[in-house]
Amino acid sequence: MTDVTILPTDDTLRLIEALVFASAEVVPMKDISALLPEGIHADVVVKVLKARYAGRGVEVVEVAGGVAFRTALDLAPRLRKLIAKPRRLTPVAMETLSIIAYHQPVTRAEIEHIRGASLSQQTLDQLLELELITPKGRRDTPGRPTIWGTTAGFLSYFGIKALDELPRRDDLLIDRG
Amino acid sequence: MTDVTILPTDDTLRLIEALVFASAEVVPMKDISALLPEGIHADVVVKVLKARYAGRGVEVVEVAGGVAFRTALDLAPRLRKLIAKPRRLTPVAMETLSIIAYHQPVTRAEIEHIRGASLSQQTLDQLLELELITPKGRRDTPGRPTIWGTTAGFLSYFGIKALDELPRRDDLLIDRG
Amino acid sequence: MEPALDTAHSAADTLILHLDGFEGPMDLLLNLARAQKVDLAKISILSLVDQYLAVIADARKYSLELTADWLLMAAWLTWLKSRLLLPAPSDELEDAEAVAAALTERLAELSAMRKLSAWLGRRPILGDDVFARGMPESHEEIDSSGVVIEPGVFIRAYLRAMRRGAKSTGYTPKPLNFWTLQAALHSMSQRAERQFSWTDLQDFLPESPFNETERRAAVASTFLAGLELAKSGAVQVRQQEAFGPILLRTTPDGSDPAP
Repeated sequence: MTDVTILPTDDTLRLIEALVFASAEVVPMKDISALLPEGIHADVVVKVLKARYAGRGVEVVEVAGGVAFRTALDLAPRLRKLIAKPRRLTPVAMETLSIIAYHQPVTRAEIEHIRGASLSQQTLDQLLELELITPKGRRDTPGRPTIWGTTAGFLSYFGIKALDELPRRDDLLIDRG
Repeated sequence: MTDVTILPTDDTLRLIEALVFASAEVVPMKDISALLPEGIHADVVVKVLKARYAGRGVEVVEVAGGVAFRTALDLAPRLRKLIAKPRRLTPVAMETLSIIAYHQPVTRAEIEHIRGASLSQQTLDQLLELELITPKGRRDTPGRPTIWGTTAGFLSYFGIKALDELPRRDDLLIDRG
Repeated sequence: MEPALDTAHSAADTLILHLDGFEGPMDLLLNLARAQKVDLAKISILSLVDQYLAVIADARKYSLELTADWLLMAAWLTWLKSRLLLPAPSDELEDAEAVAAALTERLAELSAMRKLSAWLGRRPILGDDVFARGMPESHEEIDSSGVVIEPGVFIRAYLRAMRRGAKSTGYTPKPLNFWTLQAALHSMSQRAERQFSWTDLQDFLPESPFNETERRAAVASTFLAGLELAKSGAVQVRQQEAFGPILLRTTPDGSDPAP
């Protein structure tokens, strides 16, 4: 944040509101900055917009390194029935995705070693189709296996700002029954 | 409108707001009605929502068959992002253009002679349409053929200020002495 | 799958195990370890091995078909158990302990990933818990009015055209000595400015040395030049008999001669 916070004008707010609202995808902060007058900071504008939509049916969320409008979480049970778009992952896919998120870049063999089970084509296809993972090149080891990593879509899918928002490793290793 | 207007609760408004936002299509009034508690009319809900978004960057609009969100009309031009996807000329068009550039003013027959191949009207039309060439009058010979030259647009696409900035012909045609 | 396998293990609680409900040997091991209800780092590898082997033995009793990885793990755990129990040279025991530690670590890792998976599952999932704009509006406009002219492509196109042109006309080092229509027009227009009376077409031919082909071409272009000037009203053309000499003169009253 800056020392002096200059509040955006209503005109600026409307413009950014329209920009973010128009998109189904996350709007990168730099795209917002590009439309702002000199001296106005994108994070201030986002803060004001967030406050304005707090408690409404649609909200401003900061996700995947940018900003997006999303429906309020508490409306989920009712909206789910109205907007049929089942894209929930299977437990196996969730586990595989977790391993990729944590160990990226990671090879298929490494994923299989951690899970102690082979990776099915179906699981790989599901993760690829939802654009949650992507190949990140090949590892310089014999056989040059493909290495996998998560995408910006992964962050957006789970409403995460950045990878460092994932729980810390120590917290995951603590065993409480 | 009805005689007695019962105002929707905030919860109802939020649900309809989220539904219209998330729906991939215009939401029909009857779909809204189906979600409303007894006694609440869809048009009242839409009216309240419209008022809530009036003057904002996005607006609630009634379109054929229902309700949708739309960017405020005055903002659309400011959000417009031109993505330049310049076309490429066909090899024939490029040859023709280069001959016109170097030999202008030049007739179609002369272009054909230089190229050693006939020139289709289509190619000339394409160059004309892209405003790369323009007629520069007619030659005082039988048939009074049109003579062609390049335009300012050509210079700008080529990235030069004047024709004498074209690569020198002599430097290109070394074997002609 | 068919027969579920129930097995009571050594702990007080009865753990109902359905083998086909497990993802694989590691999954079963993790569940068995969790059932020990202690920190994963402190589990007893030996009792874990015993439990695993008991499950496998049961499965065989019920003649459940087991895939290779289940049996491989069983064989490996049997080996590990023997190394951990039997008096052995100290370095071999150390090896076994290292292997046991590695297994514990693998179980801890899998457990951590399960927890991350559960954490992710509690997030508001896009398209299921929260929804994005259903009808996004694109403010992008494709502008394809422009054209790319890369100098390199432009030059290559020119050279290609010139090469083809040179080939099709046949390259001759000596310039062709043709009396062109333009030249004929130019020469005749100049003379017309000074006026002339009936003059034979032949007199308008240039004096340069011509071969027969060139001479006939010159006659043709001079004749065409005459016709062109006649059309514009600058000269008049007359031929008194078929194949007779063609005569020209400037138009007497001098209607404006075309340039």
